[in-house]
Amino acid sequence: MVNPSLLIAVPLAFAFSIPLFGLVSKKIGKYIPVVALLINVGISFILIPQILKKPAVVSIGGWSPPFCINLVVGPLGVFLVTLISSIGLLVAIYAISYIKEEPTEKYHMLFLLLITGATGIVLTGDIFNLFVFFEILCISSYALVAYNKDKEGTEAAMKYLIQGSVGSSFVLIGIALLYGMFGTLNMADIASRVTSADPTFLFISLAFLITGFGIEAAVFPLNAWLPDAHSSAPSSISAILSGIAIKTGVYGVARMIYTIFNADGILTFIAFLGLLTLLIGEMSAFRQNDIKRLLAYSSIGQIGLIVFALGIATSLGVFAGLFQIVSHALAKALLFLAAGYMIYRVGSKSIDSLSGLGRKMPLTSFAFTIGSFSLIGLPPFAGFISKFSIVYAAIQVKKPIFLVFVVIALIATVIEAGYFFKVVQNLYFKEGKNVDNVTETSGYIIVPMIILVISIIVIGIHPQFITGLLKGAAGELLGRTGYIGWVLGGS
Amino acid sequence: MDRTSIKKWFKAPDKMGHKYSLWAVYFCTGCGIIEVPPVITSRWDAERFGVIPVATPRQANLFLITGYVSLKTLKAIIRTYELMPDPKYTVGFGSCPINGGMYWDSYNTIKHLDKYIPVDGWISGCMPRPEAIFIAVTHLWTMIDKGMATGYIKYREKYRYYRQNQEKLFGKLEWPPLYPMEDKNG
Amino acid sequence: MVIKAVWIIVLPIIAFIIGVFFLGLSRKVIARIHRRYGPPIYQPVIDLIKLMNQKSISHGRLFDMGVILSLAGSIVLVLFIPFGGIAPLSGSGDFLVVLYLMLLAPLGVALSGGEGANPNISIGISRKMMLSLGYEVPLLFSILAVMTYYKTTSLVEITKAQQHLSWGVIYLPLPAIAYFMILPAMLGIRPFDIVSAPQEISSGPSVEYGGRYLALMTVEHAFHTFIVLALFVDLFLGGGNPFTFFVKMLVVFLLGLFIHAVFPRFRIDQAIKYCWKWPSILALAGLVIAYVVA
Amino acid sequence: MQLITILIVAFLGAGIVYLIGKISGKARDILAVLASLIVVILVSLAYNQKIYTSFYPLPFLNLSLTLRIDPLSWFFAIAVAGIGFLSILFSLEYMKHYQKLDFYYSMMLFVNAGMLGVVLSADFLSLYIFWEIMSWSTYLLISYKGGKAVGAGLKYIVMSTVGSIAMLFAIVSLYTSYGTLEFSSLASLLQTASSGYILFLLIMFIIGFGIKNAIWPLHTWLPDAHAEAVSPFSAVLSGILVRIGIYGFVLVMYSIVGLNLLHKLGYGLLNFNYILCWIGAISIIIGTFIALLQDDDKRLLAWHAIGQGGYMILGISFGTTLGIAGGIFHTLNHCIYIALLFLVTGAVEYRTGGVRDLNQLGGLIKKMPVTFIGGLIGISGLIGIPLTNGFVSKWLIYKTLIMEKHPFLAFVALIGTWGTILSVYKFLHNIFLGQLPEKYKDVKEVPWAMRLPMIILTSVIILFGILPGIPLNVISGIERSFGIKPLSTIIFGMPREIGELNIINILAAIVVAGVFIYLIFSLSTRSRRVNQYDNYAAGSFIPKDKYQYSVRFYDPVYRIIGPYLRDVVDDFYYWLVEKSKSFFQGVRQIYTGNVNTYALYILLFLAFLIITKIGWGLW
Amino acid sequence: MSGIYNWMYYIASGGLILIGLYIVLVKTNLIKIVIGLNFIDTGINILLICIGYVRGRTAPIFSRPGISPANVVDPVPQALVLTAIVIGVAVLALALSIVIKVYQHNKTLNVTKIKGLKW
Repeated sequence: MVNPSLLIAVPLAFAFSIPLFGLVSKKIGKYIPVVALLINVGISFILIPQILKKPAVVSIGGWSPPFCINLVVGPLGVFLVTLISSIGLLVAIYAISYIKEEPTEKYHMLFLLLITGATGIVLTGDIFNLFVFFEILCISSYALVAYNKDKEGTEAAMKYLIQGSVGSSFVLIGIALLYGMFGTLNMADIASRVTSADPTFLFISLAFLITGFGIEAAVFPLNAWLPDAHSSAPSSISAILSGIAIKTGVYGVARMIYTIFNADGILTFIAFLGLLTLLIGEMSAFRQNDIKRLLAYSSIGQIGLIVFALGIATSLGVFAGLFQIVSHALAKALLFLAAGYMIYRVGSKSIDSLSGLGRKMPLTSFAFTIGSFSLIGLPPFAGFISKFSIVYAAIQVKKPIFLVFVVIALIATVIEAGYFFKVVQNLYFKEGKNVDNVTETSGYIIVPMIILVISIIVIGIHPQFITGLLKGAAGELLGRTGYIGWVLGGS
Repeated sequence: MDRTSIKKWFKAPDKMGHKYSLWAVYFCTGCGIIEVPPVITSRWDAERFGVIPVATPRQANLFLITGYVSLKTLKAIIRTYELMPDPKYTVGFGSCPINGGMYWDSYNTIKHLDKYIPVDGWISGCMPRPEAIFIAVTHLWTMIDKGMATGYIKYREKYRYYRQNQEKLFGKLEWPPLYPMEDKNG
Repeated sequence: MVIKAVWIIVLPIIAFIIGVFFLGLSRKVIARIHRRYGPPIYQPVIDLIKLMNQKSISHGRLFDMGVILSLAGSIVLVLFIPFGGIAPLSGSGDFLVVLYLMLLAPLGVALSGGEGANPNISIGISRKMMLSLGYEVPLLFSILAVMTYYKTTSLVEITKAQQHLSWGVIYLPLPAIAYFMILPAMLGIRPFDIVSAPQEISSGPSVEYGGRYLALMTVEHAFHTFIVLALFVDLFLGGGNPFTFFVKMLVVFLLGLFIHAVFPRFRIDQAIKYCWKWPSILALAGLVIAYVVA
Repeated sequence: MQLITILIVAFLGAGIVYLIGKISGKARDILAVLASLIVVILVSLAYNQKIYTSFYPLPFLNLSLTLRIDPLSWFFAIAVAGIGFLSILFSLEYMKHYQKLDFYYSMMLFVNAGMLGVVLSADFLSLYIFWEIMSWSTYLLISYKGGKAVGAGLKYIVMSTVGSIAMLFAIVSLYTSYGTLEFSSLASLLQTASSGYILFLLIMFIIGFGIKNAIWPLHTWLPDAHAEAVSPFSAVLSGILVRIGIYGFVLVMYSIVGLNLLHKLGYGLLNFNYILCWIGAISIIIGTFIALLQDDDKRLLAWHAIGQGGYMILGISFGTTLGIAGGIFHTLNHCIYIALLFLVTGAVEYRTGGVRDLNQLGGLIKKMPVTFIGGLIGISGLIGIPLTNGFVSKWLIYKTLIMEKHPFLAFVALIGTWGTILSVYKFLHNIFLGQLPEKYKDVKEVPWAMRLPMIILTSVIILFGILPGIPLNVISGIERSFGIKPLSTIIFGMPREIGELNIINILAAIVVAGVFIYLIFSLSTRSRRVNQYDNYAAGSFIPKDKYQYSVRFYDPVYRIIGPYLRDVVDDFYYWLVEKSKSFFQGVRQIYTGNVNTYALYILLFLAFLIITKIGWGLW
Repeated sequence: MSGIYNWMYYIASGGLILIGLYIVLVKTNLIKIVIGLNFIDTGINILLICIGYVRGRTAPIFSRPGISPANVVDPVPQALVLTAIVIGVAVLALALSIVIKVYQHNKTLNVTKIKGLKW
């Protein structure tokens, strides 16, 4: 069995080796993330079948939990790691020729650090360690948002940083409160003793944690950084932020609520929050004329849908939410990658200026179309399965309030359909104004997009590829006793 | 009135039909038309002779040229005459179509209508009384019976002559010739 | 079977005779109302013979075919409408078929006139269409009232139900009145002769017709008169044997003619408004009553 | 296996055509025609078979996708395949001057495949999947021409999305309640359901199918979409794609819910069927009378598509033998004649350089006789002139309405027909009759590839008009499969017990009368052939290009009823969209751009959580 | 008295956090906001420390004689604080560098005027 800690160690090690390789040759740097993530993808794919059979708990330093920092590689962890490293790999390939602004090795280093952070978040079993990885993710993403050093980027990074710092401070306060109550930092340990604590204090700690992770997860009132950061970052980073970073926030929220606190009472509120996020995201996206900002708001909406599905809290609901994570990660990464290169070729972010690109950049436009169709939830793409499952899960709980919720969610889908279809029409059916000497992309740009398109279609047509894994992951989130059992042994 | 004679009907139904069903195109060329309304309404009732006014030349076979013919009207007259189905009969009404009448020296009226279209009969006077129209109709019956009302045949055969006269007056006409221009009888 | 075959041949001839008779009669009657002497009653026959012998013009194949279709439609229609209880083809189609077959005649004229390529024709046909839209509203109401009342769509059945003086007009007076009010419009006589309106649009659809075309159109008009009157008699006046049937038709026709003789012409929008107002209200009331009663 | 083959051929055809198109245009054309032809053959081979296959399991939902063929699905499948084939054939020449043909042909085949999937699927999930595939490929095809078509496509897809979410909602609720989505098992399971639930299901499905079928008040996408799509696709769109909605209605109402349950819904005049009838009736009135006001030929036909949809609803919603037969038969007939009419407008566009304005055309009969005959027969079918197919189906519908004692509905249906006559005559007159403008002097008849589909459709209209027994036989099979008393048919009309209709006698009478009149006609004096300029113009020679009456053809009627004929629903939707847009604009003001505010949001959220906990103990 | 004495560090840390939050919420100068963030950080660090601190006990260095597990303070929070300080410094450095860039682009540090990205 491969040691899962390699998943964190490899990108970390490669990240810091980039400047060293830079001494040898300037050109090597951009290939390093690809190599690192290839290794990661390989490891995670090897791990999947093993983990599904038996979850692994890796203790650092040889002590047994709860007395050490440990990695818990359950189905959820391995699923998210696979997702993170796959999306990361594709974006890394894309970035090989997309990132031109010097100093590129810093970009690649930060990028790998971001991946490290994300991987660490989903794998760690220690709550403070979670915070540390969270900070790694956040700091590298602040820096990456400002990577282009232009007016918008720095402004967005500044705002992102302020909100993010407040958020991580809240996380830390929550952790401090937890530690004060239980005297341990191991999540399984906390979870096993959570009933012994004063519920009010417990809830205050949960509130701080939800708020803190909620900022990264971009739940409604906490998501003001997202449109700015996503729209101003380099497109590869937007793809990563949208595809991975906010998912880790969602993971944090879910882990806190389901596993640690077992806070059933708040789930309906969380679902409502998700719904609100969905609505506000889609409404705000509707009037956008900036393609990346539109995609960013759409991300908010989709995150709302994920949170909504997780809030349903049945095994099917969580399954649907996780499926939505996959389909959204694939589709949104694809959309940002495609849009990024279109913007690069055209030189403008406004939707109107993308008119007529269907003729000039057929593959990119096609990729964009598939991505948006999948997001809207049209068969036979991946988004359809997740949307169907979410609706099914929401109706299946047979609570009247969820019926109302699902109707509103479906209406939000119509709004989403409205603006995405408009963009697709813009690409294909409108006369372009100054797109005469625009040419199709090639090489490293097009490969990840093609892979994403194929995987969207394949998952849409044959969802069984991932349903097993997702079922296991959903089981892990809902079955907290199982989780405690893996980590602490016995019980 | 041999309208009820069955024998004649069997012998020459077409001739009888043309005789007793004279439909006049309701075309007002000049002052003479003022005599037509009394003719077709209750006072004189032309319908008892089978004469009724129709609105379009396509349905008519009797053409009353009522009064002076100015150049502009002549053009319309020619056009209308050419639209009428064969057999068709023309009657000049009043002295103006015959010789110009009181407009004999006008620069803008024609003096001899029969130079431009064939005319089967004339009613003289200025104005002729409505009764004169009935006399004309009965005369026309006789002429049709005897095969003398052949204006439409003449127009076909001497089309070149008529057309030349028309074009002398108007220059080139807008419409193509109705019949072939070569003269059959030289 | 043989009798039926004989009737199939004889009935159109009867209809033709009656129709042409009505045409001549109308000219004579109107003349007498105008205090004129009027033409002989067989004047339409003379006109027909003349028209057949005129060398008319044709605008094309459709110009010919439309006229033929129009007349053929009318002749076929005669076979579906019981004349004194005789309707040789009534087993092949009911009242709904009759309603639709009534479209063939105007359609033929419209097609043929369309190829005539004259705006007067187009205006005439457009008026015809609008007028028929106008009078169809009360007509359909009253027809539906009859069908609802007698619970059948078969004309023969409707006529049969009215034997022994239990005429439709007694049970359904309002639809009958409404039908009579729009009768002039259906016959195309004043005050509804907007379609042909010789003074305005040079007799409308027939502006390019001369000779044999006009002859066929005249015959068609004769048939049409017959059909409209026969329908009225069948629906409201209880049919009867051929003779009484003819008498009833004559009475209805004369009543219509009196209106024709003294009235001026409506403008088209006035005509539509008229049709949609009083006859429609009456017929609708009749329909409601029939719906409730039946 | 056979059904899977059909779908595989259909979908693969679409894909391969696109790829081949990159290599050679000619091969692509041939392949497209071939693929659609193979589908036609495969579908027709499935005649009178009963197949039920499960082709794709979805274990994580405990579902499997299934296909079936029964009389209903075969009936619609053959219509889909046939119309698809003919319009692709028509496209060969028509589309020559367009760009992006690979995309076009591929999408045409894709739409066809989607429709086939819809009609062949045996469970709601696969129906929904194919339905959505059909919807988005339609959207791409509607927008294909660019320009105004973009707006039309957007309108279509947004409304269609609304419809599909309604449908999705119903499907998922069905699945939640019964754990299966197969039609056959649902049909038996639903018999015990409460009528409130059935009503909810039906309303949801009616929204879903009704938007596609463009019943009032869900019709507003249709005129734009039909008018702006390319003509061969308009034929598919209006002919069959829209009518898949009718398939859905019939399926849900009779195949699944069943007649017994339907009659239990509502009391007296507030009966479900009766309300549906009135919706159909309003569609008829709105559709046919707004068509009067149109000056764009395709828009005119589009409004008729709405109106004729009303007839179908009127027919099927009664649930009597005659009514269902009439409704389904009218669906088929409509699909044939409206496809023909759209092809005709396509042919006219092709030769006149894309002119759709009825006021600029005229007199084309002299130049395009075949197209004219197509148009003539097409509008005859649309009106329902005897001897064309539309007559028989309309006859059935009227007969039902009168026999079921609904004279008011019958009145609406009949007056709708008269409105139809007005507008379609305008269509025919303004395109083909009247004076030929000088600029079209050199117009020629369309090439054979375009003539052939029109000829085929024309002859089918006549064939079904004279021998309605052929399709009615299939339809009575459909009724048998619903468990309704099947319609007894004879080949050329109706048996005596249903009503008096014998087309062959009418035909014989008309032919005999026509021949007789023709003899008389040719015995009388021959006429002289003249050209269009030899015409009565009150004595003057007619002015060229100015002697045509077409603008505001029915002006007096416009003046009377025009003010009432506004598409109020469309206005309402636009108002709604405008209001929502400004609302959305307001909503996104919360992202003020000021980082203090954002921090405040965060703090407020935290405070909200804590205060609700401590204050009310909410969680 | 001793109650307040016991809670003094908590109050101090809470006060620091609240002051920091106040700054972040109200102040418009970017540098001040960054300082406010640091206040929060510091406050949290103090909070962590006082959670682990037990009055009267000594540091857990077992190599020194006379130290038993019963009378040492919890060492974990101190380790945590060290990490947190490192993170705080990193964030501070990044924040300041970004602030410099923002100033270069906008020529102002007033956040109410830096609203290039909104809606």
